[in-house]
Amino acid sequence: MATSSLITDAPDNRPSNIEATALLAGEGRTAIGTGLKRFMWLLATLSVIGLVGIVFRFINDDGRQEWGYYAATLAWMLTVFGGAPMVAIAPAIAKANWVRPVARIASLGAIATAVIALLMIPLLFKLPALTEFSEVLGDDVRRKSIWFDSPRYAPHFWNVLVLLTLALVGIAMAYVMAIPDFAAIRDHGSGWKQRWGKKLARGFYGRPQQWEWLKMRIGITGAIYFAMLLFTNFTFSLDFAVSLVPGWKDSVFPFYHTISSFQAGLAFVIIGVWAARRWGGMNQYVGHEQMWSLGKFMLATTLLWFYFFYSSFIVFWYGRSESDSATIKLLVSGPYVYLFWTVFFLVFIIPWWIMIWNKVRDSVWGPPIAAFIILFGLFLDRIRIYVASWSAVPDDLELATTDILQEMPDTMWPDVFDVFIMVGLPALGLLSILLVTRLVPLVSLWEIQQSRLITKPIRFLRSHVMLVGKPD
Amino acid sequence: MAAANSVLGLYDTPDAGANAMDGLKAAGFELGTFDVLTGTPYPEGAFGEYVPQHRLFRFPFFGAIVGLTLAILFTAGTQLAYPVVTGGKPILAVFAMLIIAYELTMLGAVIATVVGIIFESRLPNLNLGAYDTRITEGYIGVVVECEDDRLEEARGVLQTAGALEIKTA
Amino acid sequence: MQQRRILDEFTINRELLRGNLATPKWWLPTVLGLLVVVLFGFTLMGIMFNRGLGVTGLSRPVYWGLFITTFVFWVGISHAGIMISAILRLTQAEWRRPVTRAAELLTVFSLLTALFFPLIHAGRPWRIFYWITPFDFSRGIFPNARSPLIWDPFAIGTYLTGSTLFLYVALLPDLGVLRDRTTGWKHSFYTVASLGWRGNPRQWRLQTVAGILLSALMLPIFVSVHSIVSWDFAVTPAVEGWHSTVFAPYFVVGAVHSGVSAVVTMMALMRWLWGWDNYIRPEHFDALGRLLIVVACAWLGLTFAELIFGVYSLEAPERALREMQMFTWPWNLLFLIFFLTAFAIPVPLWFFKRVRNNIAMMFWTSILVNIGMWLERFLIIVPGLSRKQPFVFTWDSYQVSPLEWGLLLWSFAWVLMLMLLFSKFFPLIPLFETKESQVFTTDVQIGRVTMPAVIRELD
Amino acid sequence: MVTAAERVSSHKWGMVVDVDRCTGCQACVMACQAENNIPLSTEDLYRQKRTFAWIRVERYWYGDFPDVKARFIPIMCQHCENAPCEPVCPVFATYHNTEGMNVQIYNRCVGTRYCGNGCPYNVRFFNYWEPVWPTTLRNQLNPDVTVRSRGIMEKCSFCVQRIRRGVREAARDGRDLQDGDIGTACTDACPTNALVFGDYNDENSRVSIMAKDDRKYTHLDKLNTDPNVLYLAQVDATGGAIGGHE
Repeated sequence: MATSSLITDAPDNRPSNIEATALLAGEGRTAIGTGLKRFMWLLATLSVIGLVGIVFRFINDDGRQEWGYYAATLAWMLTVFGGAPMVAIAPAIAKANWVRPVARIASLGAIATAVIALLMIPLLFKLPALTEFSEVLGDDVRRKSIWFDSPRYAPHFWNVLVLLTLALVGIAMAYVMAIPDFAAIRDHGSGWKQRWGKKLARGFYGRPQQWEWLKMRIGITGAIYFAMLLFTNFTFSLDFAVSLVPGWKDSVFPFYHTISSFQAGLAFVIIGVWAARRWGGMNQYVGHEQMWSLGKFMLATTLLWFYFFYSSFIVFWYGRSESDSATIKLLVSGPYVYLFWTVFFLVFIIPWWIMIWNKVRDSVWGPPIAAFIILFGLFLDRIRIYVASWSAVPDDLELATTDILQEMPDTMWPDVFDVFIMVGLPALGLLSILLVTRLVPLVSLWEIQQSRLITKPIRFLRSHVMLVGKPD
Repeated sequence: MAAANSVLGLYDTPDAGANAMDGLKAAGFELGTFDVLTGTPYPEGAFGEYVPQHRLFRFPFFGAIVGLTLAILFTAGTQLAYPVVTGGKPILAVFAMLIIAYELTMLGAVIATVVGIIFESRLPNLNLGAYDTRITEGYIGVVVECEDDRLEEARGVLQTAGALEIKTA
Repeated sequence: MQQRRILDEFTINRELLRGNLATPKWWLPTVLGLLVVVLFGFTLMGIMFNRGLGVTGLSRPVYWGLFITTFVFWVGISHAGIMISAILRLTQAEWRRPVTRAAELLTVFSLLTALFFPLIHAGRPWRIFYWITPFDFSRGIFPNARSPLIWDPFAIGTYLTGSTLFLYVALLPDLGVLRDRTTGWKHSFYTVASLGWRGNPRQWRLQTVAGILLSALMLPIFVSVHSIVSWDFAVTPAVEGWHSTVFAPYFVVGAVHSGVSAVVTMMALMRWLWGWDNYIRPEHFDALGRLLIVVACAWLGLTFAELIFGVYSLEAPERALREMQMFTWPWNLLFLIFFLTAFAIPVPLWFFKRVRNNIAMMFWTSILVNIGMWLERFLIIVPGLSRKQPFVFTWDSYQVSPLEWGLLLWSFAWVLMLMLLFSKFFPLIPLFETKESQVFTTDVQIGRVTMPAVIRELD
Repeated sequence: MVTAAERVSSHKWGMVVDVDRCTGCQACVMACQAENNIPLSTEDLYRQKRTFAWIRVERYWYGDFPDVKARFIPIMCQHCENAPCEPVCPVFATYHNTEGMNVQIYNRCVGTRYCGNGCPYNVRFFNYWEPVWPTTLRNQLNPDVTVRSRGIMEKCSFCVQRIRRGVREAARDGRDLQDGDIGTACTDACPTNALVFGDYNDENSRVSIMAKDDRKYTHLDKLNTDPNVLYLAQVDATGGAIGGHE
């Protein structure tokens, strides 16, 4: 029984392409985002405060321990903004249709990674050299790190390089994904937007070969970005946390870092969707379907967060060699035990309990709540990890050369400058993204149009269903 | 499900089946007394049939709780009953117990779910009532359960919708 | 790449029930042939139980050898089932439909096989009850809940029970079909087995919900099982090569790698043996190939981390261990074969669409992968044990005995035989899923191009 | 966490090995073999790498040619407080008793050999075969010690039978247990008193005194096993180093 004979047309009440174009690329956009403007001014002020914080951190700086919170903040930004573009890539590979409207929000996260790369430079001066103790202990003595017999300038130079590459690839991807929208802005926008649209559209007129070119570029940049993100998390988490703590030998940690990065990325996108509905007036384009699917994945990553945490914890707890115990004490049960339990509830228990309910995942308010909690929890998690590691860096020779963390550092509390930094730098990252959204529509126009093209509501016998085309 | 007096009309196309369903609705048989039998899952409501509600999602929670209780009894219970020290590990080794607790919880949930599925599908029920083996070959069966006085009327409706065959059980 | 055939339910029944309603010519000889090997294997076990574990090549300090390797290997294979059926079900991947049951079946039977190995490995199976059953048999003590070897029975028990039930629930509609096609004792058997399936909306609805709900429940189990198996090794601080935190995800991803490959092997066999060209199509191998590329790359990343951190601590025993594992004869040869077969040969090939769509190629590459993954487990377990700690005085090696090889062979014959027996009584490709995909997929005309389209219910 | 201290016990048995005194004469090995009914380490067993030696004398060369020296390290079960072999046993066949000893319960053992992997000192031995003694040696078997059948893990028991007998006899004679009343087979056999057995809970027992020696070290202490067998380092430049393979 051929299905096609059972299908009849049904009324389509989705917004037409003209409406979409007007709202996303044309005059419609001037209406939206006035509230956003005020918000951006706030962010700008915070960013300034953040920069002030950095300056003062430099001025009265006694020892490496002071920089833990700075490192933690950067790590969190990498976690969130670096992870977001994955949301645009992974489902696209599976040809999922729901991802189209949020692909833009996700890809924009890459903009902020460039900011991170810059902000990382001051931190590098504080990162101990691999050969820190060589002059005393002989040239062959190095800190333990993944760079072993280090190439020159490791780890500093290479970390910047890796992060910059990540940023470039990400921005390239975001740009390529936006080209058709620039074209639309060129044709429907006005004033400076139109001028920029003209510049950035690079003569895109939607010829078939241009679309082919586009699809190919998106695929390539996406694949590279994924690989780079893994590698960045690997180097960053090892150089800025693991290798600073004597005897911390935790091969799953980079992957723990990456997984939480996916989790944060999803949370970021979910909040983006919420914002696009709240301030962007895009209720017709993003909503239940996206929340539902994103929520599913966020639930999965939330479970995975616990899985990756536990798979290192149980090994340490059971193995109980001296270095194992020291590591657990430093990161979990020791100076940061309360912080740890807060993290445990904010990143795992509470979101999990919120997200297992179908009703909640199907709502437009449930996932954002969980997302906010997760993002905050992960910030505390990064503090737990990075502040602990940076305060554990041994200054004197004896400790540096041992395999085991000999003396447990005390809890490091943030001073006022740390607070400035923790508030300011993320604000700076977010600001950089929002600045771009002044020009680039928050929801990808061409993706909307394509999904409108390949899906259509139909009647199958007596039932109302959606027909979804699967282009190769 | 299958009552003593149920009548089944067999149709060769989904369209005809759907029409028969419409006919029954029009004839004033209330939803739930007539049902469509197919060899294939069709989209929900494809025949304008009565969409059944189910409470399947409650089962896993119940099962999980039972499993968790058993797990705690086994782990904590036995370790407290036989406080044998091994390798300086605590008698109540929570992180080891967690693993067993997890497994048994999931086991309970799965078993309960399967029980739930079978119960909610109103199975087992070997009495098929009015049924035709051709249904699993692509034909559509429309079965009506009603009192004897309406049996004829139902038969008529099914017939007018162009049934290949009418069966009674 | 439009390979979908339009088939009516009658044809689907006729073709997919080939193995059940009639018996293929090759079936009986093959089963008997396998039976011989299986019996041979059981004889070997008998010999071992009678003479003692001395007949194996195990030594001190290498107390675990081929048996545990094979145990891990089969548990790994078992991860195909849920991986395929659950993940693809949740992501509504249309191409999963013909694959699911075969995959779940592989899970069940490979677990049944895996269970044998720890038990025969202990050498005195009649004492096993004290170990795997959580009960105080008159010996004044319960099993030790702190031991990873107690976690294993719970994990594998849960997984086995779960996937068996999963398999059965998904089998109900097809049992209904068989009931309507058979007579005599078979008919009465299927009548009871199908629990009186009628195919009304309620039953179909629950069938669908069940698929999703059970998948969602099975996935966390599936992850936990191989993690727990890996913790048998990882929690042992005494063995430098084992005490690594990445083991849990490393084993799980490795398991998926070998498991999905095993599914590819099996699908190729099914297509060839039963001639199901309409259902198992190149596009399925193509999709599985893509999936395998992703999995294999993730696996490579984890392997990389495992090796990096192996030498990260720069401790002498660790270095000695890795040196042996990679650079000393004969391990270096094994390592080379392992790396070539598990990654270096198949994955680059899979990047070519031509290879992914060529069933013979996919068949052989998938077999390569499983050779490599078996070696991987061997290379983790044995060198780790023979280079434990700085006491060089007790470093020693392990020679696999012919008897152990025999039992390895037995395990494969055993799985295949179970599969073939199952295929005689139950359809290997889910009929109702196939029919469903006939209903839920169609072509949509956009401009001048026709593309495949699926029907999604709005909820 | 229940530590040995918290558990009520009058004794905490232990051994101190003065590596400096050990001449590598292997007398302890023979004594242990005779005392504990240990299966004969025949040529076949050597070939199969399955020999038994509850106590072994490990020999390491050190120094550069021509002045190469041998170092002898007697290794037996270290009776760790945090024994890695104990928690992994699924059937409690090995556990920590209240007298600080790591005890093996033969008739609980099902033969998973996991404890053997867990032990970093490789002092656990598995009966791959049913042990056999030539008829001439049958009457030599020690009636106080179980003869292990195949499929069983076994290891140094600190000659628990001797400990029990010592305590029993002290009780019978109604006197307190003196240090030196109880000696294990190896300590009694050692001609240079390199091996000393005693009770750490007894303040002025020889082991307690030797434990205060600054030559004291324990093997693989980075694994945090906290052994009850202490070692006194050799008095020379390379003393204290655990037997390494450098």
